[in-house]
Amino acid sequence: MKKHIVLTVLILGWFALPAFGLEGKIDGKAVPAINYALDTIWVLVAAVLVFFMQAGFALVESGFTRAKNAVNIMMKNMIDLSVGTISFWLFGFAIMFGTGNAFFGTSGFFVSADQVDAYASLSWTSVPVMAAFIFQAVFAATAATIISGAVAERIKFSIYMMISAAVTIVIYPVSGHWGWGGGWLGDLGFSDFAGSTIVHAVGGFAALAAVLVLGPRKGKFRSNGEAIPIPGHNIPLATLGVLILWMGWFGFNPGSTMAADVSVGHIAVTTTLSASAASLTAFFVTFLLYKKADVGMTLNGALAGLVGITAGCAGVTGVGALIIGIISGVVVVFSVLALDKMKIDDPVGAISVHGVCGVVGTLLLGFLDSSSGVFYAEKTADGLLFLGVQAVGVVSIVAWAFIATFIFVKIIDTLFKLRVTEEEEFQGLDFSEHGASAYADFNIRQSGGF
Amino acid sequence: MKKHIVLTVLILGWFALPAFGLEGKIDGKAVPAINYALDTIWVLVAAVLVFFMQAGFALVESGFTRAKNAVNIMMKNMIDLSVGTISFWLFGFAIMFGTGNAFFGTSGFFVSADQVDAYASLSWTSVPVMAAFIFQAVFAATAATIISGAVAERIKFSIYMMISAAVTIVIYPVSGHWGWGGGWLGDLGFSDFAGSTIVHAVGGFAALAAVLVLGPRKGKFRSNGEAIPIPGHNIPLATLGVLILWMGWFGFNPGSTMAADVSVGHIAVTTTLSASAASLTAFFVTFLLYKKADVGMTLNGALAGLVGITAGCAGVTGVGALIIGIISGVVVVFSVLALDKMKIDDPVGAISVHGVCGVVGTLLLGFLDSSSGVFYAEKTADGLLFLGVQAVGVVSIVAWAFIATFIFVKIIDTLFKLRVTEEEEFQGLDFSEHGASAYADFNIRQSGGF
Amino acid sequence: MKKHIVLTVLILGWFALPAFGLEGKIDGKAVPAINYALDTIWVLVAAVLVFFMQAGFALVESGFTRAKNAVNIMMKNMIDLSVGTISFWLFGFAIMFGTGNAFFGTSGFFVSADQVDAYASLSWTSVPVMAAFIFQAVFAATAATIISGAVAERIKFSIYMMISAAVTIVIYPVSGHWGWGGGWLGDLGFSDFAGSTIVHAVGGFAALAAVLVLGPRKGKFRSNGEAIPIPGHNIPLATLGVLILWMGWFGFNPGSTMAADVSVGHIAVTTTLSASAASLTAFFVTFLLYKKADVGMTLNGALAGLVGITAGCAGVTGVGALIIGIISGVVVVFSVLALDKMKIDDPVGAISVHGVCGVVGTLLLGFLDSSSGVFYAEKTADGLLFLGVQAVGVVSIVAWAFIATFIFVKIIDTLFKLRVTEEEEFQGLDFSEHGASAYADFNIRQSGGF
Amino acid sequence: MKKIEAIIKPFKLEAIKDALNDMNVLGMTVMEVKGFGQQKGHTELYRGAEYQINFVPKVKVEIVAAEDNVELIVETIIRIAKTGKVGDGKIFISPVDDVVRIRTGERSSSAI
Amino acid sequence: MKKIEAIIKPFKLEAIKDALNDMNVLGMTVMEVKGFGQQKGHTELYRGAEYQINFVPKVKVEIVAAEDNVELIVETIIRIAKTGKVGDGKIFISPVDDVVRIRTGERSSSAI
Amino acid sequence: MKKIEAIIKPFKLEAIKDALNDMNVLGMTVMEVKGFGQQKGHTELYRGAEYQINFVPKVKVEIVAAEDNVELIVETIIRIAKTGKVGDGKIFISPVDDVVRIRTGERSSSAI
Ligand SMILES: Nc1ncnc2c1ncn2[C@@H]1O[C@H](COP(=O)(O)OP(=O)(O)O)[C@@H](O)[C@H]1O
Ligand SMILES: Nc1ncnc2c1ncn2[C@@H]1O[C@H](COP(=O)(O)OP(=O)(O)O)[C@@H](O)[C@H]1O
Ligand SMILES: Nc1ncnc2c1ncn2[C@@H]1O[C@H](COP(=O)(O)OP(=O)(O)O)[C@@H](O)[C@H]1O
Repeated sequence: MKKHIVLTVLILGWFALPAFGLEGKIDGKAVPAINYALDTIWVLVAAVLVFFMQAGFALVESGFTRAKNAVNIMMKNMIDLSVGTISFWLFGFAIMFGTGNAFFGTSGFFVSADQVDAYASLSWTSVPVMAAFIFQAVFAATAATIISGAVAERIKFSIYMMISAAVTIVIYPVSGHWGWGGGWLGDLGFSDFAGSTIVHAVGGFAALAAVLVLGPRKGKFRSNGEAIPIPGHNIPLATLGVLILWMGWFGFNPGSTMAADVSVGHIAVTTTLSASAASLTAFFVTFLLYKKADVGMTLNGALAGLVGITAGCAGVTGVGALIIGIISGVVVVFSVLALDKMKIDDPVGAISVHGVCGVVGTLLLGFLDSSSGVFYAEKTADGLLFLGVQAVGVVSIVAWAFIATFIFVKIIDTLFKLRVTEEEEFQGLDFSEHGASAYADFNIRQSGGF
Repeated sequence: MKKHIVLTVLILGWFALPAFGLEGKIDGKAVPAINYALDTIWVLVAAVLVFFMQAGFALVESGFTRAKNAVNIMMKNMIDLSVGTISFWLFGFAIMFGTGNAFFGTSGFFVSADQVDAYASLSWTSVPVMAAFIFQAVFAATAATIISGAVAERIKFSIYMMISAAVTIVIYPVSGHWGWGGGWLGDLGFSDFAGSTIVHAVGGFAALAAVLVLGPRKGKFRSNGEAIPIPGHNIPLATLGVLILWMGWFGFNPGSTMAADVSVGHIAVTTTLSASAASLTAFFVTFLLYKKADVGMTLNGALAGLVGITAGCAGVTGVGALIIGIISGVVVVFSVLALDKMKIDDPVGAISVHGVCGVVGTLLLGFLDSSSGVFYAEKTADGLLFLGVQAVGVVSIVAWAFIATFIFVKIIDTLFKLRVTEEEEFQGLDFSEHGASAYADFNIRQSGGF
Repeated sequence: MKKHIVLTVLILGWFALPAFGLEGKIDGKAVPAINYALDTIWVLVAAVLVFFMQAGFALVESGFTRAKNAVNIMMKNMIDLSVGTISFWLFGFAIMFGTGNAFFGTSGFFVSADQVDAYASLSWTSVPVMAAFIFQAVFAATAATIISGAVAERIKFSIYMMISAAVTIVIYPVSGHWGWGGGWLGDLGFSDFAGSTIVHAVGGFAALAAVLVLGPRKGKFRSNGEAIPIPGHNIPLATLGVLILWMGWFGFNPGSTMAADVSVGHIAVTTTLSASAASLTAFFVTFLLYKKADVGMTLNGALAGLVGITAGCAGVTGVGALIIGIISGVVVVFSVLALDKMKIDDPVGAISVHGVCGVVGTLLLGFLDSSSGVFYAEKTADGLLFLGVQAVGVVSIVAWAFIATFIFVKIIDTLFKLRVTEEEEFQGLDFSEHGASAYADFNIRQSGGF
Repeated sequence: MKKIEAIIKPFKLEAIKDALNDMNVLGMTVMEVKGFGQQKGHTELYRGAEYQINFVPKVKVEIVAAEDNVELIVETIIRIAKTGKVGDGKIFISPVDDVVRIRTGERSSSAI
Repeated sequence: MKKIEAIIKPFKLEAIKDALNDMNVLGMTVMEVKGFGQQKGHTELYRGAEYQINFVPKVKVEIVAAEDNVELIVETIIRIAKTGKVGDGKIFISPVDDVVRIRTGERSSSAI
Repeated sequence: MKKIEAIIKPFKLEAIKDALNDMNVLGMTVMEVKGFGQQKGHTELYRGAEYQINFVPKVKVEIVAAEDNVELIVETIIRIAKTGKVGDGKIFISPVDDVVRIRTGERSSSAI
């Protein structure tokens, strides 16, 4: 192993950590050697945690849907991860972080370490391009995979792959550029630390657009419009998924420092306080409504709290985090019920959790940011201005994600049809799309008795 | 993102990592900037690993119990995490680490970064208050969640929430203060590096108290007192849970340095050696008894080894770790069998694993600590004194946890009744408490055939 | 806690991180204090990720096999972890990294911190012996556990334990010494950064040897030789396993720097690009063959890409990683089909994924290494020489692993018989070896209705 | 009294239950079964190899009814369960000597 | 010979097996079923919405017995399975022409 | 028409299906059941304690056939399912009044 390290480092144009106290060069920038090593390690560890959220999404989505579509959910998550990684490497990263105009980046395609100058918007972080890329790539995959749950149990697999590619190549990177990549929203002062809106609401509203075109699952609504719950097939897996996502958020939020900053402690605390508050709130609200402790809503509540705090995790106090969590916990319950009323079928609650609570969290930051929020700013006018910017950011990004996805999905629906046939839907996508069953051995043929 | 970091850092009263080689100030203390950044990152990463133990507990507990209570277990773990985090933030952390008297802390409620002076007992670590808090909060959640498995399949959900709150607000913090928070046991020289007694035995004996008041599950004992095993419904999930816990222990033990100390390597090795030895030992012991390789005992064995080494992970040698593992592996088997004999029904073995092996591990450290243990101390008298202190610590902490929990549980039993009705127990708590089924789709209604 | 740290550090002969900027001593070598702390933390974190791969293997293997053998798979993974850790501590590490001759190490048994001089081959890394050991121990466990899946559903549990011990004591350490421990292959210039051959192909070809002696599962082949697929019982678990393995590879590959090197970013990117490309490729190839999106092959594809890139993760460019991924994705599909044709029964594809793709990846590095590969070397002759060395390395290591395992397995087959009886195989190993069922509650006796 | 056993496509169960309910059939017992018939099963794919699944998931509905109601029940089931495609299923009618309601000990037709 | 099919609450199975065993009933076959009857099911809750579960989990016990034993078996089942609450279940008795023991090829009553 | 219910060891199912298929039996319905009989079950081990499992997993195959074919079907099942060890299972034969093919509405023997 050893020889290779030195080799690699030279090849890639980096300096190894030489003697302590010297400056190194990373992607051409001068940084104290030990700092950039530490920053890089931290960003990679955070990226690994965010990567694992793919597993969390896969479990939540399959746990909340039926056994006959479990293979399909797994395949969708495997493939959107693969497609997302490669297309973000080819195009997405350049469009999002590449130097360009106020609307999208135009340089830095096919990411490689010698393209340092291509990503002016990342010059603030000391980590090498490749570390920044891996962290951002798993974010992009997250945005894409949010859609998977909302369109579950009825979309064609091939269509889903196209949507995945579109999200990681264009939809997510463009609005991402506005906020984080040197675009107009960032310049305006829009604040979304780890992506309540830039990641989650984009995923959530892209999902809404896809669901509107796709229509509800067969059997979801009675002819009189009443919603019929279709319970998920594996609650323990769904819960494991939520706990994995919660864990992943300790990479998602604190990792968005992209530096080994001591503020990560504070960010982790606000993150987990909001999640805790939201899961308790969602639990209490449904308990008041039905006198039962609803596991599905509690799980959605925890995720809602995580999405809600993502924008403000670094900027709010502990109390602020609790407030965001409580509001997110209330909002997610009524949002899920409202979508049912509106005959919008989202099997896992992705639109409510990521879309609605992403928006809510970003707007709440306008009030609760402990330096510029309405409740904290020295001059209220400044606070209101900040809130206004938040609103502009939310509206423009959500509008972009929704409209762009809607148009894209409409076109492919016209060309290829989005949905499987009714018969395929009854059989389950595992059979029709994958020729497989998730739990084959619960068939008689292989059963173990003697 | 970038603007925010600087902002945050200022708001929260920390200095950013300025130039390399300078000193920074963290919570008012002067520390070399790069050191405290590294320490903070490490403590956060360790906290994330410990956080994930919640998932491990949820899986072990649900895997070892019946399908009709799987939702209930998941809800208990979600809610004790949420309740625990918030109540530890509000009260527990102050009572445990806050400056106060020899018995409990009295300052530092509603944890925030500007309360540095409130936690004199943590002045030895360079990490910021918020990082220390997140690490300690997941420890508190661990202590609480241990109880969940022991009381499974028969306790009311609302009652469990109360117990959870009591543990994280009072029971765990008080004895924690004695040992780690500046209290009398720490002053005496009691040694429990990462909490064999302070965390695990507290959870285990609180569980024992609750189980004694609660009584066994219907159908667990024949009228002649003979125990009837009630096999768990999902061994693969339970095994995944154990592997997650084992992984989490690499945060639990090495992370208890609360500093990026090189000793973490040694601590990780003793931890994993003990777990390996204990799982093998438990396997061999049951194999000798029954001529079959018992998976349940092997899993419990691994956990027993992890609990046993927790006190001494930093203080014993590799050989010492093997000895602790082997003894823990033997003890856990006979403890589980003995509890069955005594008609104490612990569905997952929590009392034996966490309670009994926590005690055993802490006492064994009295012999095996490589500087002060009986087998190593320069003067045997010193070693015996150290062993005596260990015994005092174990007895007083276990007595506190057991008695405090017993009284609390007795009171709420009198007021509200702890147990669900017999009919609810037959139906399963998933139905009676949550109106749900964990595996709904294995119902006919949704089945996938065509 | 605090007192202990200082204590420990002294006991173990290390210096604590004293003042910033000073040199410390670690295992007797002088290193800048902060660097070795950071390196140690990184190596431990990477080790934890690799450790978690045990869970990944357990899930993939049980997901891909039948419910009646799920307990057995779990037990095998628990026990090979335990046996592997202890035997690698006792013997394996010394044989692999201990100073010795060109073929095996002869010093440093019973690993402890004061044996610094025993492991000359590790002097290049600044981390303490114990941190190096924990990282290498989880590697050894990985090599051993690869075999578990290939021999699943028919091997005696006791026999499997013996094979596990043999692999971690002799088979893996010896060839490991050749490549990484100061042996002849390393001297020759053989390059296998994180172990495509040294870890994975060793596991894969040891598995092949065991499978050849063991024979196929009853019912796997018709009398006319035609293979009958035996579908796995839990695809969601298998997928979770693959995602855990993918995550673990972010420790496996970047962690093999054994230093907090900035190159970890690049290594993580090549790793994930290759996995993505391979999973997509395997998916497309089977889609072309069958017009269905085959989940099993997609999962095997992702693993194939990870194994393939392991040798070259630090040495190839992003494009190189894509090429390795694509080739691995094609190879794994046809390798699985070819083994079926040859009546070699590998229930999970371990031989194809780890054995064949391990070899392929190591050879491809001969072409694609961005400094010495055939396509990049300044003089083609040098490139061809390097390729030749790669071939020599692959052939000699694979031959060793295959032959040594074959002889060992033949002998124990003669002495004890490897296989369970036909009746036990029908009943499932869970019953015959463990007296248990993985999903007991899906029995009627415990069912929840009222 | 007769026992009517109807083997149907699973997704028709809900509709059949509702229809029988409407015509005042107050009890039935259902179970998951696998069927083998003219509907020859299908191929599945597993890690790169295809194989034949001969048994198709079906639901069996058992209704014990007074002789007079049998014809109507059978017709109702046919009406709802029929899709016209192979695999729609079968109905078997067989004699029942006696029926007991456990709760009350009632016998014969009053126990149905 | 007669076939006795008893549909019971699942948690009563163990006791019924023991009771039948005590009276020397040496064979039975049980299966999980879902029942629909006067016990109207229950509501469940899923992500904030309630819904009706009509089918209640039950166990069906099938015993083929000589005609003479039928009455005793039925009485035993009633005695054990009765809780007096709705949903206790039903017993159906129907004719059987022949029984074969596969292991020996024995027929009729000697095969029971 | 008769209904043949064969309770067999699960691993024999595939072979029985093939044999019946060869003799042109074109339909059958199978389900997983648990059996209790002379084969007294077995002990299992759970976290250090042994316990008795009385119910053995079995498969029940139901075939409705014309009276003339019954004997041949029974013999075929015996031939294939017999291992000579306890637990091989039983076959029950009982009367069926009528058969309906849902797809076509055909009745009686033409519907089998
Ligand atoms: N002779 C039979 N005995 C028992 N079950 C049968 C018989 N014939 C058909 N079945 C059941 O009826 C189902 C449907 O029959 P099939 O021949 O596939 O289609 P169709 O109902 O259109 O004729 C089968 O899957 C099987 O479960
Ligand atoms: N006519 C029937 N045909 C088949 N099964 C029936 C019939 N009536 C009742 N059952 C079965 O018996 C069970 C109990 O019946 P139910 O009417 O709920 O209560 P009770 O036994 O107290 O009258 C039902 O769940 C169903 O499985
Ligand atoms: N009287 C019976 N009624 C219903 N099922 C029976 C009866 N006797 C046996 N069985 C079924 O047949 C299976 C095999 O019977 P068993 O007595 O174990 O062995 P054998 O077939 O060798 O006599 C049992 O598991 C049970 O499912």
